[in-house]
Amino acid sequence: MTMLASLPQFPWLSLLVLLPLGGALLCLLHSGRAAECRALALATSLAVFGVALYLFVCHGQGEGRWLLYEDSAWISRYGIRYVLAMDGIALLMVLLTAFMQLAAILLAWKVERQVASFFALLLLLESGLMGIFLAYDLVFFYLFWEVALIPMFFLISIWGGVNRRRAALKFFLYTLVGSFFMLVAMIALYQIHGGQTGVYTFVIGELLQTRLTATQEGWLFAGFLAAFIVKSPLVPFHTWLTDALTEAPAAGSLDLTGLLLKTGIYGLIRVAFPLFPNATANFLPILGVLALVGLFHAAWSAYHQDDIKRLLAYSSISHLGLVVLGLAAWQLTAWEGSILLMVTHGITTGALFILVALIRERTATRSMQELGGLWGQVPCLAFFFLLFSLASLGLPGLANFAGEILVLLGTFQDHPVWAVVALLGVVFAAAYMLRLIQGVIWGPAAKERSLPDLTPREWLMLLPMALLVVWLGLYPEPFLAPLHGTVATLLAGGLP
Amino acid sequence: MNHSLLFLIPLLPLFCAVINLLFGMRLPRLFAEVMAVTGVAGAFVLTLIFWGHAEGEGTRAVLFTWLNSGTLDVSFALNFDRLAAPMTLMVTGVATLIHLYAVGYMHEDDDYGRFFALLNLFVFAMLVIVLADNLLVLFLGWEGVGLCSYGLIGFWYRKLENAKAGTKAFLVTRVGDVFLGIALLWLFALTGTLSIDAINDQAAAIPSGVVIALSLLLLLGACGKSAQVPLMTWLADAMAGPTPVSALIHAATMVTAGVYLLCRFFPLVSLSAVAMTAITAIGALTAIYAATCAMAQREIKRVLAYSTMSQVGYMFMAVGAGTVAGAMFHLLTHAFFKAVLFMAAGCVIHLAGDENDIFKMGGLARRGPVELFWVFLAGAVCLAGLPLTGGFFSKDGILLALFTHPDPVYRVFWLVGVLTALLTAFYTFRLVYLVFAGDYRGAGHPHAIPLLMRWPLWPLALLGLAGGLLNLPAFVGGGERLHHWYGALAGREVSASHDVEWMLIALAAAIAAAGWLAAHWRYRSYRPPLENRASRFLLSGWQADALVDRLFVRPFAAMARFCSSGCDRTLLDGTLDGLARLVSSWASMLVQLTTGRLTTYLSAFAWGFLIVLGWFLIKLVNGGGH
Amino acid sequence: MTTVLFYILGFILLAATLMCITRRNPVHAVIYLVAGFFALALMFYLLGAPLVAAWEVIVYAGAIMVLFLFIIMMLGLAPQEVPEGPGWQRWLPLVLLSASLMACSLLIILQDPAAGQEIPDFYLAPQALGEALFSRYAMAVEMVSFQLLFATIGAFLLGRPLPKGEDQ
Amino acid sequence: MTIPFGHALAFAAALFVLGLSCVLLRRQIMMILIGVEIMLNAASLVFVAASAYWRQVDGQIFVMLLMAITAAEVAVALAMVVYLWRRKRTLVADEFNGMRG
Repeated sequence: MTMLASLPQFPWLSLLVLLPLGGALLCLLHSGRAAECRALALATSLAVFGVALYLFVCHGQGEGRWLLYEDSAWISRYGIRYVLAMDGIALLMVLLTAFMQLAAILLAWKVERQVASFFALLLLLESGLMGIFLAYDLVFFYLFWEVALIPMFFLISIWGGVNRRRAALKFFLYTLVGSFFMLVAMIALYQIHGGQTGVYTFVIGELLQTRLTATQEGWLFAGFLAAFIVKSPLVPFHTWLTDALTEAPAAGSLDLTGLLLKTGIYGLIRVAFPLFPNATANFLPILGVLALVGLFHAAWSAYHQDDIKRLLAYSSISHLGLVVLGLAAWQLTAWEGSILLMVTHGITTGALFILVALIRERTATRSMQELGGLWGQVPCLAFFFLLFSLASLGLPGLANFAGEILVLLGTFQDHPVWAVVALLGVVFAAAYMLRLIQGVIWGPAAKERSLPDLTPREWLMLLPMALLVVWLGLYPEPFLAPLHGTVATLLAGGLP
Repeated sequence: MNHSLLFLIPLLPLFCAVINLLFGMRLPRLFAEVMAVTGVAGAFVLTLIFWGHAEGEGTRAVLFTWLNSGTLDVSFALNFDRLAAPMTLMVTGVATLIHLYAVGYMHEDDDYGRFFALLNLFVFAMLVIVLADNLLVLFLGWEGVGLCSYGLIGFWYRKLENAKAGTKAFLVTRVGDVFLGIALLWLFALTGTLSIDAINDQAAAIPSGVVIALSLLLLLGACGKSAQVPLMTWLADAMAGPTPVSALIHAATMVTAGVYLLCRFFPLVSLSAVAMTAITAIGALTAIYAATCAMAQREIKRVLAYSTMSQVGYMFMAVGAGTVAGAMFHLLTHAFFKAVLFMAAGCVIHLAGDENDIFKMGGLARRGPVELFWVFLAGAVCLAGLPLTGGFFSKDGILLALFTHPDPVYRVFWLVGVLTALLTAFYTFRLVYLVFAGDYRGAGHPHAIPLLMRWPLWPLALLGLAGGLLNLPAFVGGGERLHHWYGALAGREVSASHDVEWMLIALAAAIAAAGWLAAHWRYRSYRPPLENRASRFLLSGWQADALVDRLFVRPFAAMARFCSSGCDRTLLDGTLDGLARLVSSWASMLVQLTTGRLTTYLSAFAWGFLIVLGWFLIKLVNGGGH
Repeated sequence: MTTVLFYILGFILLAATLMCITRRNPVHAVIYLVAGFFALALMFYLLGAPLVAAWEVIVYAGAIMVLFLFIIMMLGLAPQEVPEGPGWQRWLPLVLLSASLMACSLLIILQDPAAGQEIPDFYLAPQALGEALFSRYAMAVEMVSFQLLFATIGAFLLGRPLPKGEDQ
Repeated sequence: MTIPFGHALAFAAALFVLGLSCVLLRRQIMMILIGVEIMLNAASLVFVAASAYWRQVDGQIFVMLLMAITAAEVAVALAMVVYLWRRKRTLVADEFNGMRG
């Protein structure tokens, strides 16, 4: 019924996926003309953001499982369909992607080398991310999963830092190996479902009805889990992230931490959990413990870093540990908190990565040993740094707190020990974040030098993020509202 | 008047803080200063206007929904009730005077925008704590004051020690916040609500074991903010901040937030005798600990910081003894006289040429304006508890509550309280003598003291001296106004025979006098500080920092190093690199097959061809043709 | 008569080829091979393929082999190769390989029941061949002609003078 | 003419193995190419014999196409021989090992 109703509608979801793709192609056609490429990329991502905003405002509320659904035959011989489906969670992720991409484009404004390719890759990445967040056919999902991987690989290996080759290869190998398991599990599920019903299909909604034995379910779930856990990343599969985030170019780090990491957790929510409910139920306790281990391990490791970017990379892992913990709690409030935390973490840590890039541009260093006293030299930049750091350490009234407290409140209902342990992690989050703040903006100025404060372009990047951080901290209601129905459905069993 | 206008009380300072933060440095200095003072003074006036709303059940105002998910529904809501109203009045009133003082204090500092913004933001956060209707809003203020404290302790950020002191304060208080957070989660899981009143109403239904645990968690949370043992190490270092900050945050308001929290949850906490005893014990321990430390301190502000901890310890004891009115009474008088002492200390430091060490002062009564000495003395006699001052009555009320408590163990706490009172009188007058008596021993050049740094001291000094009138005990003819104001919230009715009361009063007076006499005997003429092991032990605060360092900080750093280098670098990356090396060594063996020579490839091809043919042959032989 | 002739031609072919592959001088080798191809052409004729026989002589022996000869003479190739290392180490395994290949293939052929049946008398007129070539196999002819075109281009590109520095 | 089909095939096989031996044993590129030509002709012989055996035209047509393709192959191969000669002044196959791993 949903499908029929949405048929005459304008294909907004396809537009979200195809617009950046078109922008990327246009950028390549204009290679050699840097200014045009920049304008083109900005215009494209503005348009995508406009569409996402429109969907948020006009289609944010709806009855039933899906807010928007697009379905048409693609490769019918193998039962592969072109299915894009948007629920409340996808809506938030799409909005976050469109928003962060704007910042990434602005941040990449100063890239000098191979401008057209850089922007084309960024836009291709956006297209891939949109696809991951919207696809509801396994083949389609897998396709975008890999599509999002390739631009990031090139972004790191061409425009990255000193050890970019190694980092890019590590990133590529980890995620590729992970997704290989997913591919195998996917095909196995396809065969099992086809064998049972005679209908060979990759559409997730139909695969939900597959009857699996416990062993089958366990193995298939493990296959999907491999891809999602590596991408999330949970300890001990996280070392690719620290290297990749440290070496990636600024815009790449922003997309990687703000968006690409979320795809793993999103995959859990959208694909793995609904398809394999029994295996999920068995696995949740392990997932919770893994999340806690990750939370603490990363928080402790972060404390020991000198490179700001590496510290932030670890802080990302730590935060995502909390997100996964919320999912493992399998409780409405905790889930909504997790999803909100994904969004807020994307914004705050993304903004911090932007700031690190700006600091690097000005001082040519990312080492806390060589930084300090930025408050006196670049007060506006330092103010934003302070604001986002505080948001990241979970200060009430700023964005991350809203997500964190929901996760903790929800988790405590059924798993008080988890919540208490996670709360202890808050102290360590404060420890490394305060060390970061102290090392970067307080203290004596490392060198007497006059540094330029924020330019209008940089204001344009940071100010909306800052406003959003405060808004999400004080009034997250508009962003929670689309989640209620979706999360309740997913927790109840996830059948459409 | 519209209830939601109540929000103006905290929002006015917030508004001024935001304006100062964003535009403070671009506006004329005068504007920023006026803005800062107006915000707080406006809140004070508003509190007076709204005073009537606090009577009875109080007034609740809801702004908008903050978080709504599942069964959770938290709004930004304020509750202006009888407990909150005096506290609000005190916070805004003292803050107004301290802001005025700060205008004078900061008149040479260039970074005034940030200073006043943070100070106003602090007042906002403090008011949020005081007025919060639910735990989450309270937590917002709770963390907010911590943030402002952090920012203001490290205000002169160019000296790394200041920034480090701020970080330490934030971290140690955050440890306490974790316990408060756990209590918050647990209370929500138990009662399904975060509203403080609703929780207190349902408290009786909670199993007693859980009540004990919850109360202890709340206590630990309070300990963090109020610098009580074991989370007390940050307060002395926090004196690195500007003096108005010490006066406002680290004496009058923020450090008493813990006491206020316990008073807020008194209906819950008082259900458990164990928890009450624990609260009293913590208070007693801190009181005596801090008093001993204060005796050996050399920096004027550190003496006052330790005395603050000690006095807050009294307030904890009062809560533990079951008298909310007594705790709040001491909280109010202490806020007045300790603010005076800090502000006067700021003037003293100015006079001594930015010298902090009391052993390098002396004779300041004659060097500076004479009124300074009188004001400082007014604060000192309150602190020492000389009869008829505000401090005397409030402290006496607490000792009486301890003495009359039915549980005999409270007699021990009472003894500790009495002993602490003796020590307090001693170190207070030690301070007075060392700073004001004798000849000047320092080398600094005095700075002029602006007018604005002088006159805000007077009202506070008078309030401190006359603070006893707030809650004058009945047997000396007082009306016990505060007690009656709180009504049902006031806690246990402390009743004793007049003889006991008179006896205790006489004892308190005698003790204060004894402390004074001891100090007089020891410090009337200058003697250099003792340099023995005991005084070093006390000077370092019982080596608490070293202990924390050894027990927590170093293991944590080692753990961090292990996680980062040991686990990630060596174990995980090392395993993977080893695997990669293994594969690449196989690969280099295989690569030798690729000689690049045509003949090798051709003969390999031929061998393969032979194998295929041989296979066909075998099949033919076996299968006998088609 | 023709039967005997066929076997004689076959042995001439094999003998000439054997001589060809054992000559040190490439010019001699090509000459022997041309002789062998003449014998092969006659065998084609006996098998009823006169046109193919003619083409074998004209195209193979006459054009392709002469092209070989041209190149050999143009480059002035030395008549002998210098073998590396002891001779038998290199030769023996390959000779054994060839021998076993020969044995295998002969065995396979003789095992086949069809091998014993005789080839019937058959004659295909050139017209019939031409008709089939340009009707049923027209597409193949087109493709092969493209192949020739590409080969021409390839040879042309490869024959250009080397860029400086690559010449030793 | 009475020849068993197998004999024709046997001749072809012998020719093929001789060509293969030439390819394997000789080290000069020119001789390797000659070996390839021999093998191709062995294939032609099979086609023609099969064409006669089944009385079909197709075998002969394949030989025609084979010749044309051989011409193309030889043109490129000899051009490469000339190219290689100009690069290294030798045609010994083992001297060219630029593809060594």
